[in-house]
Amino acid sequence: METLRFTYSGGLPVGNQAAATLVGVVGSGNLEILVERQSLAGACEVEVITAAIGFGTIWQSVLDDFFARHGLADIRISINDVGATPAVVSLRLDQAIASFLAGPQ
Amino acid sequence: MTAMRNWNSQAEDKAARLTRAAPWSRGKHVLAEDTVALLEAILRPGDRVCLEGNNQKQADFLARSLAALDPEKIHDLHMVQSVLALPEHLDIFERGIASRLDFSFSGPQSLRLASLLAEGRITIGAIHTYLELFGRYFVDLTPRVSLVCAQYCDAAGNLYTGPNTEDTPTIVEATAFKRGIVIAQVNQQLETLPRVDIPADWVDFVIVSPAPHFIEPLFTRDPAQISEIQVLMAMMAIKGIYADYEVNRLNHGIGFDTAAIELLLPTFAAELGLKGKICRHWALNPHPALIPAIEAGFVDSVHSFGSELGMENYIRARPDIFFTGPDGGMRSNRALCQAAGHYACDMFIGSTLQIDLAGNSSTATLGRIAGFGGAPNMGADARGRRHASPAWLKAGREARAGRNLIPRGQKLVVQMVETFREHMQPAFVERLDAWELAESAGMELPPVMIYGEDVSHILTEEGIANLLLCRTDEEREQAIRGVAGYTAVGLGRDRLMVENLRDRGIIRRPEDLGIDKRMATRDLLAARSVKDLVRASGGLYDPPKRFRNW
Amino acid sequence: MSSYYEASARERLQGVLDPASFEEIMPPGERVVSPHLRQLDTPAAFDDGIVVGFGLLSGHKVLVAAQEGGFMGGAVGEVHGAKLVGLLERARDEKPAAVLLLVESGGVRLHEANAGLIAVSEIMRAVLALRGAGVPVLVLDGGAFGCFGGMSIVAKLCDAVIISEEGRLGLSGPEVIETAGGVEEFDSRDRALVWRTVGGKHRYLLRDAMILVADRIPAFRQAAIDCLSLRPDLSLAALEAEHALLASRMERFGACKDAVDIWRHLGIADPAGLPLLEADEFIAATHDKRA
Amino acid sequence: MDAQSLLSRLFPDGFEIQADGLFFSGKGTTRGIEVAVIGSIDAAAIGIELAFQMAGAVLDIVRLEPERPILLLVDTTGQRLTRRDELLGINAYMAHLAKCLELARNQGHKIIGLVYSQAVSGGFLASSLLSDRCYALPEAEVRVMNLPAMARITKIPLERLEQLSQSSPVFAPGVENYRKMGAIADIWQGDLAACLIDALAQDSKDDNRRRLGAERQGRTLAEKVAERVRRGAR
Repeated sequence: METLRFTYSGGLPVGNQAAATLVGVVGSGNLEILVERQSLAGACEVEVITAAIGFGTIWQSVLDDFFARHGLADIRISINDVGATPAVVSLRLDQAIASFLAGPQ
Repeated sequence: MTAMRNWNSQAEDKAARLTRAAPWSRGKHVLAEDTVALLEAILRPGDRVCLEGNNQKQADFLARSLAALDPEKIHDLHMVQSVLALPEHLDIFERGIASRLDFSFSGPQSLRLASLLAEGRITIGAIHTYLELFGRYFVDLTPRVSLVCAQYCDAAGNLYTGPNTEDTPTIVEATAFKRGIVIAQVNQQLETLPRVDIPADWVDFVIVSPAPHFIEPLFTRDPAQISEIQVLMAMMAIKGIYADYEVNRLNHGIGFDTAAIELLLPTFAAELGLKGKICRHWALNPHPALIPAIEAGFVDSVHSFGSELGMENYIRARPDIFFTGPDGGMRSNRALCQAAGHYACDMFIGSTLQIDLAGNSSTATLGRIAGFGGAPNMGADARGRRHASPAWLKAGREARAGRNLIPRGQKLVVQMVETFREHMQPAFVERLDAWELAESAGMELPPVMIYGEDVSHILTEEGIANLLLCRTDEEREQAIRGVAGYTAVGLGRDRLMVENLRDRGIIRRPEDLGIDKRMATRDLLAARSVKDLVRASGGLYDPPKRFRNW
Repeated sequence: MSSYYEASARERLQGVLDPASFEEIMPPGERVVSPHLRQLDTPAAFDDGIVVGFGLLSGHKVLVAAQEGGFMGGAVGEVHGAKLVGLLERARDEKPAAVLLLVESGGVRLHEANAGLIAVSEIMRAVLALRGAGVPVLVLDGGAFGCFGGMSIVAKLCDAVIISEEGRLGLSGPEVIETAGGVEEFDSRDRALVWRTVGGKHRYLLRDAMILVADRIPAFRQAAIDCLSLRPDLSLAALEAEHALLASRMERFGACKDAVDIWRHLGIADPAGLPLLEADEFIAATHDKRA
Repeated sequence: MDAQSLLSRLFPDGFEIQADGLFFSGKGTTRGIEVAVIGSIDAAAIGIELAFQMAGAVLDIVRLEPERPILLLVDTTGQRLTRRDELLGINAYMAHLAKCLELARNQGHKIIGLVYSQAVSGGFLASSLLSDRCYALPEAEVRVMNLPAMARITKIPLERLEQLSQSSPVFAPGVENYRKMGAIADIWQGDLAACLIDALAQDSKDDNRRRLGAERQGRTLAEKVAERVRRGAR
């Protein structure tokens, strides 16, 4: 297993989100993503714990694109991954953000 | 003055062999327990033998019997067969009964084949596509003895192959009309056959095997395993290719990606108003996943290479769609369906393991010699085609636009892959593993499944690259990189050039096609489980038990 | 999407309970993950594969737990098990209208096998104690991984098992039996045989499941609502009745080799055709023929 | 230790046991206290019949011998692994046994379990683990699965499992591991009759295993998590 950390800045804060949202399942080829509102001085922090070692560069690119799409501030994203492909990761990230921005259910 | 040439030596040789076999037969009938003795009486060292085995139906009893021969008596056979599927197919090489092989596909035995080759216990003539190998049966690889497989025989020796006719007519025709010997294993002898697939006078011996022959349900794809990503890609295929080119005559590969397309026809495609406009005529095995589309009225006809277990009753109940005999059951034919797929289809779409920067694709991996099967026949432009259709003409126009060439059409050959396979194996590579395999196995060519020059589109979850519109090698490479996602090949793209290709419509993203990724859920599938397929068939489809959860 | 089989544990809870009524206890943000998995270099889940909390079912307060089969097959580890035990004890304190267990589990999680096994036995005792205190416990079983191992015993300790045809309820998984006894004993790849043996329809016919429903979340919800009126009965008389039922089961069906033989014994006209029936047709064909 | 010599040591005042195949039941007396005994021998695989027999014995005791303590002496290699057991609902038979024991407990019968030989997985779960307090002899074997099989299934290297089992009681076989985790209340040595008397004297109605596991540092999270869920704010 490997733990990867990424920090992004320059995003915009959003109101009315849920306090936290969880999407996905920690199963083979899949991952869970926890999105939480947190005061991070405008940053967006991502922590990835992954069973697949040696894909840090790919995670970086996937998350760069994700941040470029959504640009969120004061958000903490925590991921438990079991070898999901970048396509699945991107899809889940988008789902997680959509669900998070939809507000409390 | 030279001696008079004997112009009938093959018939005399056959007669001599039949005489030697006489003690083991009553007329054409041979008891199962006498099979080994019969084969030893008929075969001679060095004979060219065709053992029927393809990706579904297997002459498994005859394969076991052949592997049980005494290698002191029978050795150095030259096997010509389309598929190596059973362990016995290689046992005969390991035991020295056979030494030379010409074949087409070796899926399940690919690993062992590679190691036998490395040990020098097998000499491979060539690895073919199905049509090539069948062609050579009639030119320079005509079998002396063929061991084939049918469902029933009658007293006269007529054969009923049932829906899985597959290779049998081709093998028997090549053998029987060149004075070879045809031996058939059957599951059962009947008083009267439902229909005659192979006439008795083309068959020399029939043997009722101790157990029915094996059939693999190779084309059953459980809709439960189709992912959201595959749904997204299927939406892109339908909107970005099928609709754009009005694809009506086509073949689908075997994977979940294409199963997803089949299951989106009655839902997504129907909502786009495409019923009657796409996907009407198929060269395709009776895929259970096609049932909802057939029921929805999308499909006019399906001709098949082989059949599929559990589809028998459904096929019988839909004779307007399938090719069935007077008995009501299907007759398939691998050779004719391959020819149909090559010449009469406007599109082939299928998956692969690796694609390089020129669009060449390969399923070869190191240490495995898997062969080709039929995909290259489907997935190649038919240079001999002369009839027009809207899809073929449009593809030809795109490929020729702005160049001073005489008008002609082109087949659509679509490679549909996720950028990463499971375990994060990239589908896009700088160099195919096929090169290394060719070097290590001493092959003359890297085993390429579909050549880049034949590929018209590459479809991934990131988008569709239309290679027909690329004008330079560089454009082509960037178009491929532009849909290669986060693989090293994809990350190595020239971003500006890729954006330019996108502006020109050479690369199209889901949003360019008007597809909302959030709509790509399994809810779009017309069936989400095998049980749903049974429901869609009105209870006519009877899936093999391994696919059931009821 | 309303397939219970395909839904995740969280989706099932949302669909079974009254809209927007579910509140989670110890939500994922608390990150109470299994330390044992981490030690064995195995990915952990923020909820350890079980969601617990409370909500309303047709306006009645209920406590709920849902196992996530997608994470380690819903197997029970230390944290997972303790969340369920704590929930059952909370129910004993709070006396809700019922406790709903949305089970989906392969049994004990091997990475923490001892903790899991002990936790399952604590769950068993806690279920019995809770029922003793008068709170009904309802089991919903229709996930892709079925309900096996110790959780299958837990399920049978409860007031009712609501199962779909796709649901499975059995102690040892078919693969385990095949490994131990060979393919002749149990061919785990013969899925028709697997479902005949441990699937929802057979469990319903044997009365190991009280209600059979179609694979729709609303159907599970309605069945659970229907069960709210159940009152736990662990009296001597009730257990003597159960004892007699199990005795008669052994006597009547003990020599049967296959579920089809049992169904024939039950007087069902076309036993081999049962697996093909939809839930409503099946119930119509069998409701008066159950063991 | 075989069942016969075990019984002699537990019940110096005598015992009457009826055996039926791998199942046995009866009563023993020690220091004037009569104790009902239910058990199995020869590492029995617990199938539907054995579970049913044990349940029947419990119901008999409840009916005929009010408040007589029950001693479970179950030697089991686990649940019986057959298709027939699954077909007939072995889990329902085991659950029935559990319910009968709960009934006995509620009717004032103390239930003591003693693992004297083997206690494995589902067999353990359906028997001794259902007692008020479970004890073990030091030489007994308790496990879910041996480490080589565990390594095969989890695909974790055997060496890693062996290494970790030196410091963690959480997955490896062993009586001591189960004691640390609170499931085995104590290990009986020496005068077994005295151990039994002592166990019978204790108040044992509540499940204390979680607390024991925490005290003994073998299972530290379960207590915290369960309490948190039980009492945590809504």
